[in-house]
Amino acid sequence: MNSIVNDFSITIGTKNGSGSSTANNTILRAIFRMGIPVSGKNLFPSNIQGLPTWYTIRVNKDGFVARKEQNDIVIAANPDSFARDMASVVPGGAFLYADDIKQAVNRQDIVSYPMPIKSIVREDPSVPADFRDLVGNMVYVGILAQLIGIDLEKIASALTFHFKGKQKPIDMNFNAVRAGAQWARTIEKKDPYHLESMDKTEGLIMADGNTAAAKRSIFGGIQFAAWYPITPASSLAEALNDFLPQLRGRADGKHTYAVVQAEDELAALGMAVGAGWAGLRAMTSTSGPGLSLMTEFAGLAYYTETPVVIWNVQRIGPSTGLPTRTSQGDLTFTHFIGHGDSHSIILLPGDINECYEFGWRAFDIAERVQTPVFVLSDLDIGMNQWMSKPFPHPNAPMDRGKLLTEKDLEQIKSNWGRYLDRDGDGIPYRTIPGNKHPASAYFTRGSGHDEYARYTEDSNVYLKNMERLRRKHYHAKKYMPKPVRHSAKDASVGVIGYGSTEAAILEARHILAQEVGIHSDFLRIRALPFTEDVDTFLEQFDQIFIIEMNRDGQMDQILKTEYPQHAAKFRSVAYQDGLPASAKWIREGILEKFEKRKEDGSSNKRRAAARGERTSPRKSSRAATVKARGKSGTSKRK
Amino acid sequence: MNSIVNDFSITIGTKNGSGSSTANNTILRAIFRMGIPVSGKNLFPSNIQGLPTWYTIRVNKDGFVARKEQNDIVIAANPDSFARDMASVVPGGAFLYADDIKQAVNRQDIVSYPMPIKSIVREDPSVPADFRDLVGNMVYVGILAQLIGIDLEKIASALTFHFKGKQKPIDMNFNAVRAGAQWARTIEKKDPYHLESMDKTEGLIMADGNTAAAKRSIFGGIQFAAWYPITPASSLAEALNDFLPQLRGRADGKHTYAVVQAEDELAALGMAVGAGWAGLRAMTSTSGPGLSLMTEFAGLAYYTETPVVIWNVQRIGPSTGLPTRTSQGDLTFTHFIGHGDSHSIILLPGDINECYEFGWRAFDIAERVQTPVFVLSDLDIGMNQWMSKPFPHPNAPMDRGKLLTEKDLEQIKSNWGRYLDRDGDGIPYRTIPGNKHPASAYFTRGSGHDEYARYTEDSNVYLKNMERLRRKHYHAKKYMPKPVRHSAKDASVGVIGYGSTEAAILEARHILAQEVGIHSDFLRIRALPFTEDVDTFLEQFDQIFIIEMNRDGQMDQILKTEYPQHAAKFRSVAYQDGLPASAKWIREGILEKFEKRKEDGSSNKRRAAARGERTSPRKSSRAATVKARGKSGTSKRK
Amino acid sequence: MTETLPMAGASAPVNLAGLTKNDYRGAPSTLCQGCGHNSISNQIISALFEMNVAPEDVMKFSGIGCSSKSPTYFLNRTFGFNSLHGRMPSIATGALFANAHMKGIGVSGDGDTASIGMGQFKHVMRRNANLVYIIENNGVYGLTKGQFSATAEKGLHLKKQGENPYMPVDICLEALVSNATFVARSFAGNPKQVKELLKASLAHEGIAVLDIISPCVTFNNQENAFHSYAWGKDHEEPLHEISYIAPRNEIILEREMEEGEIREVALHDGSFVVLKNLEKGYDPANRFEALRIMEEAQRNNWLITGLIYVDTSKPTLTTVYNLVEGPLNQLTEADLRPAYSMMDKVNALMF
Amino acid sequence: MTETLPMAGASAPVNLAGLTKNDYRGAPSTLCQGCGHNSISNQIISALFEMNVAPEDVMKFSGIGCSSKSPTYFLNRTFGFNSLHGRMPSIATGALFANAHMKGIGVSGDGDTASIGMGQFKHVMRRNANLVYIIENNGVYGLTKGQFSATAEKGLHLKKQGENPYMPVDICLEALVSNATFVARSFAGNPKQVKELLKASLAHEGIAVLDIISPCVTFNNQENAFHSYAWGKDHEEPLHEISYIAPRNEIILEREMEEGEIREVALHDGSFVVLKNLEKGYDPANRFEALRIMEEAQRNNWLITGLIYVDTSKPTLTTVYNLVEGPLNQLTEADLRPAYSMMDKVNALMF
Ligand SMILES: Cc1ncc(C[n+]2csc(CCOP(=O)(O)OP(=O)(O)O)c2C)c(N)n1
Ligand SMILES: Cc1ncc(C[n+]2csc(CCOP(=O)(O)OP(=O)(O)O)c2C)c(N)n1
Ligand code: SF4
Ligand code: SF4
Ligand SMILES: [Mg+2]
Ligand SMILES: [Mg+2]
Repeated sequence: MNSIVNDFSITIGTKNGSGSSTANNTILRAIFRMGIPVSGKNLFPSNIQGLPTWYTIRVNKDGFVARKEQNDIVIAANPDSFARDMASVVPGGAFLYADDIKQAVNRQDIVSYPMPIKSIVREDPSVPADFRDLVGNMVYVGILAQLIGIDLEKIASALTFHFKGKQKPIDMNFNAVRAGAQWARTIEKKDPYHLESMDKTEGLIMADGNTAAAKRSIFGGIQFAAWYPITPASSLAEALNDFLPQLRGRADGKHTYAVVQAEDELAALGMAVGAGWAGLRAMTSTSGPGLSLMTEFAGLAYYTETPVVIWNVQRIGPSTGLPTRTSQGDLTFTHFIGHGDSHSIILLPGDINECYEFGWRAFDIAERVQTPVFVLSDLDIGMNQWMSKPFPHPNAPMDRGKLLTEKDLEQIKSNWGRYLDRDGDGIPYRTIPGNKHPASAYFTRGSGHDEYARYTEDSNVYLKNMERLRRKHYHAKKYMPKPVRHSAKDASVGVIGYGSTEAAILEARHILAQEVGIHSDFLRIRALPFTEDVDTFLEQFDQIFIIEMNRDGQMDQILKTEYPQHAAKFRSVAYQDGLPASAKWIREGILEKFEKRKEDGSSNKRRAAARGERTSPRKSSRAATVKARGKSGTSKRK
Repeated sequence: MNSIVNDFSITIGTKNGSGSSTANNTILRAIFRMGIPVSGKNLFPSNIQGLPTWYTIRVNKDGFVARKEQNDIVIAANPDSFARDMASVVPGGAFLYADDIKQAVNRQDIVSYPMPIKSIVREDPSVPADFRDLVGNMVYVGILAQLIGIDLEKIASALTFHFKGKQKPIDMNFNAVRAGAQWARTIEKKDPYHLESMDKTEGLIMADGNTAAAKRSIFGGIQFAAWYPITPASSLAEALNDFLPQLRGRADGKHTYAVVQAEDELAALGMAVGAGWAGLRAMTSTSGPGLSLMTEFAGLAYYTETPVVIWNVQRIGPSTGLPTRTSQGDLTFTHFIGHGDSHSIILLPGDINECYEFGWRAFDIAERVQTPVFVLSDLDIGMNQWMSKPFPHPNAPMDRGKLLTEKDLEQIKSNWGRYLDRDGDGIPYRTIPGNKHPASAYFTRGSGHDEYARYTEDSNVYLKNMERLRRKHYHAKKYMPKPVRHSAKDASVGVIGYGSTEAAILEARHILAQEVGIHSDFLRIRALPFTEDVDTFLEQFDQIFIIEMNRDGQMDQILKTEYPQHAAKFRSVAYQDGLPASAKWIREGILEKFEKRKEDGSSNKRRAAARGERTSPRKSSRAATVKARGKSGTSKRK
Repeated sequence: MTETLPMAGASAPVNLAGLTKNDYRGAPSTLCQGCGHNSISNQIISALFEMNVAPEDVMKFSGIGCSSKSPTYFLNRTFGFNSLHGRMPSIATGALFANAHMKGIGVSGDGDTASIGMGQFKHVMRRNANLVYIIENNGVYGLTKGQFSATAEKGLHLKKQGENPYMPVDICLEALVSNATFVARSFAGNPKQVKELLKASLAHEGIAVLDIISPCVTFNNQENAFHSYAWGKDHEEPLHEISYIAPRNEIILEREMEEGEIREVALHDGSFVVLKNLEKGYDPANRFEALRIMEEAQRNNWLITGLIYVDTSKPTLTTVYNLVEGPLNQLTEADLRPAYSMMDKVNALMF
Repeated sequence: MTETLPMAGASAPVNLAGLTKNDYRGAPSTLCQGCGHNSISNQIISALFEMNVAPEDVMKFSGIGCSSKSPTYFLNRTFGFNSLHGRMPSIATGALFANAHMKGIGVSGDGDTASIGMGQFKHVMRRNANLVYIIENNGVYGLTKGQFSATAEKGLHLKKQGENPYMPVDICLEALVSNATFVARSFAGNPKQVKELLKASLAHEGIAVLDIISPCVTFNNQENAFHSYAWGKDHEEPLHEISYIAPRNEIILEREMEEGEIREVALHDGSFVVLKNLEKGYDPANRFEALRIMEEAQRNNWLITGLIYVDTSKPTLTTVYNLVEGPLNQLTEADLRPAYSMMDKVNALMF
């Protein structure tokens, strides 16, 4: 039997509400403390208690920690998903199951370990009867630890962190871990999976994106948040409630901020817009359905040029969809949100460090550009545990943008109007309530207004103002975070991605290079409007694969509208089933659309395609593709 | 002095709330009855009383009745807009003004006629003092009639129509007209404008789009409408209230329909979705801000596959914008409405006849495809008077789509599920409440569901269902109204447009052909998803101008995402200032982007552009265009 | 629906509609064990069974929340629509126009109704749609894990949320001032009263509001599970994930409440609600009396239970709209499309 | 603001804030001549002038409607936000956090508040934001040309709309049951009472609801202009465009109403409202009494005017949030960004 070291996945099937998350987190953290790159993802139902739930851990020595579609080791603690869990083990994999589940184990191609969890727990008299199920989860932690070699000391340190040093729960849980390990020593190991300590996580931390975003918002000087509960965004606002007192506590016990739970999302954004208008650094956080409800206010903020930050932790739509599954499906909607012409500033964090970073930058951009800034995170980043470098302190002072005090206004007042473009960049100057200068007040409205914020229905004034908004959006580019580029030697194709898919894309590129010799440069876009690096990248390749987790290829759609001259080169690789991105579908998607060509013949074809000539075989095949899209699309994959 | 016959514009400036619309409509109708092609457009403020308002009439013997930007004849009855009105007269034009406005007439290049309206009215003792202002409006009708030759008999017939034959108001108004005409006989005519009867309006009717839509909805079998007041959509629902009793009255006095004024737009669409789900032909009507509020429900209807019709009579956004000005600015928003992947069916009526037609077709499509159908009309079509052929009776029976009765279900029940794709076209079969078959009931939800409408979070089921929805959208093409094509001999370029701009585009094409020899084929798109005629058209031309009334070139954006292979050929001509389309900006927009080229050199350039080569001058100039968009855009025009 | 129904025993009693109780059931519940919402579903099943209502003559509706999931758990043979958060009333209003002979049963939560749904809730009252509107009221958002809803009392303290700073919404009082024609309150732990009020509300024509206090065994508790048991004292920090739900039983009154009785009921977290049954002789037809006792109850922190107000004189929504006799959704082209000849009339109306 | 202010006469009286009345004015009104809303704007100007409030210490807010336009017509020197239809409360709530020392004045219409805005209206009551919330109540949608609003009485008949089939919303009763801390009603035609109530509401800390009946001279009338005059009888069909607005004067009470007095006031359309001033000795601190008289008034079709309820004991929203002394929107980076050293604390919180 080959030994497989530091390169496998573990999936644990339990019931939700059964307390397994402490156990699963403990496994994850212990492996992390062993210095091995690891990730953990919670695949949970939209329900409170009793339905199947899974936790999947990816261990990878090379740092590829995207979700793996195959399960190497499966722990089955839930009778309701037992059959399915067993079926999901790879041939040759390991299957650990609670032996009180009396269901047939009918696979010969895997290694099975029945675990006497119940009886082990019952042997410990210190565990109250009510808590046996809960503690039982720790037994499988111990068994797994023994089998694959998780350091028990690291488990102890994970528990100490989790229970914040309270000895009693630490002991009770650790006893169960030890008892499990103890038992496992009595059985024979027949699977190939082993862990060995490394030093690859040194100096890193682990956290989820929502908490990171909340913390960074606090460092970004947040003053006001209004929110309405919705999965997977709630924990962002709840983390604000948690950490604001700790990080912004004052000697006089007074608050420099307010977090308001609104009656719904319309009110949540309404309050945030009111606060942003009045000069507070204001935000709201929500997910898909909430964003749909914010549409009208988003348009108001755009047109009145009110700074406000809107976090959308994406879940899968349309409509209620799968509320506890991840997605990148709100991009085009956010881009075009609101009736009338508009275009949004969108930030696209790719990991928890960027959640942290954008938690700060978003306020600066919103105030600098005077417009709503949407941050599109997703459930995978927001709610799962990710490795990261420690969070740095902001490396620049707060940028409040063109905000006029009484004194500033006194200097320029002869030439000030709320919507007057003094600098040619489309961005006007603003004043805020409380400014006592007699010229400072103005009346904001979502209806037509002139440069001095006065009501008007004049066609030319309307037109000029809208053109200025376009100009402003164009100039906003310079405040956008630049894309991240991963280059390869001899890259022949380009790959574009964004958000939480980075890890999976990196892995897929690695595989494609090794397996079939496709070398690619990878550009991870971090914001709309696109910066010039995107232009440059697009010009450099003949085939550009645009990877995203949605059905319609939304980034591809937007790139086509912005870069029609490159449109013919784009290959959309879009796929979404609610689960975090894996290298598998990306690899397959790219292979499916990759065109190997001799330089000459192919460019002829491309020319014909661009010309739209009737006779060109390439062209008609492309037309056929477009037509067939409704039929086949990406559903073949996986 | 040259005589100008049947080819000029008349603009009347009054105060709103002063009752001038009866007078202005009377002019319009009388000219129409003289057999001369004519149109009338109301340019009114978002206000009830006292602000300047204009009515602009275009008379054109060749049938070009788009708004003309120049004013040939101006009638000034409002002191507040007097100066502006005077300034707007073309050199050589006629300026009629109420002589009680004591403001200087300082233009020598126009013909001025002071009108003694007040004194003429006072001379008629039968007019009650309170009504002198109102009746005064009829005096300018009479003066104008005399000056340009409107047949008084036709005026009488217009008044008879307007007052539905009630003699007293007819007489009082007609007396004023006659008195005006009488007076005008005493002055010398110095302007060139004349009307002469024709036979070009024979058999035509005049109406506004909202009324047409309401009537056709009635012939479409409407059973339920819920709405919330908003300009310019209110008159659609109000017309339903008006005409339903007349057209669907029953002997027993009972109603086969219900029209509910909801508490807001969320509730309006919610009720319509509920009704559509329960098997009624249901609709709502709104404008921009209301559509924004309907976002979440639109997504629900899409994902639950509920038939419902949503009329959006567009006004200018973003946000409250200019509530009484027209626009085509809601296209991309509607296309991408709702979080998550979705794509809407959109109908684009181009005139009142199509408002009428789509009033019926929209229900058929909604029920056939089981999805929300958006009809994007606009203020210009909806609220202004347009000439049209008489409305025909629907030429096909009502299509209720795949709707199962108890009997149908009995036959197929073993193989029925609410979301089961039995036919391969993605469109499932549905049952409705009241169906007593025990297998008929199902529980609709906006969350994940399987083919039998059961709750599920299964990734593959989710994926399959979303792919089916894409397939369904693709198959919906065959139920879409085909585009209308206007061909020209030797057309070298293509022009694409939609909605209310048709008249202006036809005129611009005519001018371009005559003036500079640019001959074009014109495709007016009437629906999304695009039908194959669009594919064909795009393949036929090298340069395609996409004309629309919005800032961002929204149809151009969508065409680029759908036809990336043709994207490099598109030239966006987008312009919007709230006023109905004119041939002027279309002509200028096309000329600005038109590239005259020798066939060979140019196609080389295009090839290079498509390839995105660094060296290509064409390419870099295009890139520069994209970048500069923020700066210049279309604002130069006009 | 291919959902398999629980097996009907051979000898199960059959009601006047020819159906057994099983014919009124739904899919198995996925709510927490002990959740009050489950008990309400059971009473809906019993009430309809006992009233011999054909399941096909009902439509069921809900918004979003644990409570709003429950229509899945009763009446499998009934069309239903699980709609959007806070928007059940509009969906129900529209759907009920399709067939004025069918009754609507809507289930909503306190967050669904009193927070996001306040507007639609108030307006469906004014319209008097023919709908039994049940609010499964637990003072929290269950499905999103325990935030305050608008009915949470001021000062309530919840882990992770802190103290509720706002005045609560009193759903019955709201219904009353919005001219609802039937207003009642009950407690999920009092199944007999729940059933009786359900029957009365089903018999009522027009909007019937049933505010049922239905404790959330999982989230509306001061401390989370870890705290209330053996090791609690040593472990004072909140756990950031409420991932373990200790098994709890539903709170059921041991003994029926008498008329006029006031009783304190302990909830899982150790806090109390004070229920007060309406007095004997209380006249639910008197709106003024209803306002008076609600005000009195608020001052005393009582939850009045029973039928608080009823007005049978007002026409239902569909009556007001004077619809044809048969169901609107059964009409055919002949009824719906004006005759050919009408075209001339239409064109004549035009200039 | 470069908007020119009406000229202040050389000898105009100056108040304690050192300002003349002109300093409180806004742009010229574009509402219909005789619209009640204009008279309310004037009273706002007077009340603030007489109370010596600095215009800079106020923020003004509105939704969408004729009423919501009116903040343009007063307080040019004050920041204001004309927001979205029905959403004034949320904008005001957020903005008022910026500076707890400033007072909010919100103007809304009955459609804006009681139709689309019902939810936000009710929830801002619960929160007790420091806002004078004025509803210019005319029972119709003025700006969209005369449809029923939610406060239109059942049975009201309007041209083009037919008969209103729904029960009206009573704004004061709604405010009361939502625990508003100041509830009053007046009539635009009674400027003195309007001004006195405005002053009281400005002095109140917390939410103050002022429901002011403000007749729409243009649309809330049975017949349109053509009908009521000379040729009316001969002309029975509705005109499809209400394009002519006959000049009308605002309805102004000739004489102040006495306490307890009941008076019928004819509106433009010939219909009547019945106003009833609160009795002498009425105690507005008694919530029960308030409910009682509102119920009585509803039964009698009276519109109670005066200060119906006030509670000065409840903290305002910003007080509850325990904000720092100075305005929040004047804080600087030093106050808002945790120190460098805090970073370690943050990272330490992570695993
Ligand atoms: C528009 C929207 N916002 C937020 C949510 C998230 N959400 C789901 S259920 C729920 C609250 C449910 O509370 P309640 O109605 O009291 O029902 P319970 O779960 O307590 O029975 C929320 C906020 C959503 N689904 N849709
Ligand atoms: C979302 C939205 N829906 C509809 C409208 C159209 N609208 C403008 S004002 C108004 C009603 C105003 O009525 P009310 O609040 O009573 O004010 P009034 O004009 O009577 O003073 C409506 C429906 C809008 N602006 N926004
Ligand atoms: S979380 Fe609360 S409301 Fe939801 S099912 Fe569990 S007990 Fe019921
Ligand atoms: S329409 Fe009515 S509410 Fe609007 S300004 Fe005129 S009178 Fe006032
Ligand atoms: Mg609840
Ligand atoms: Mg009103």
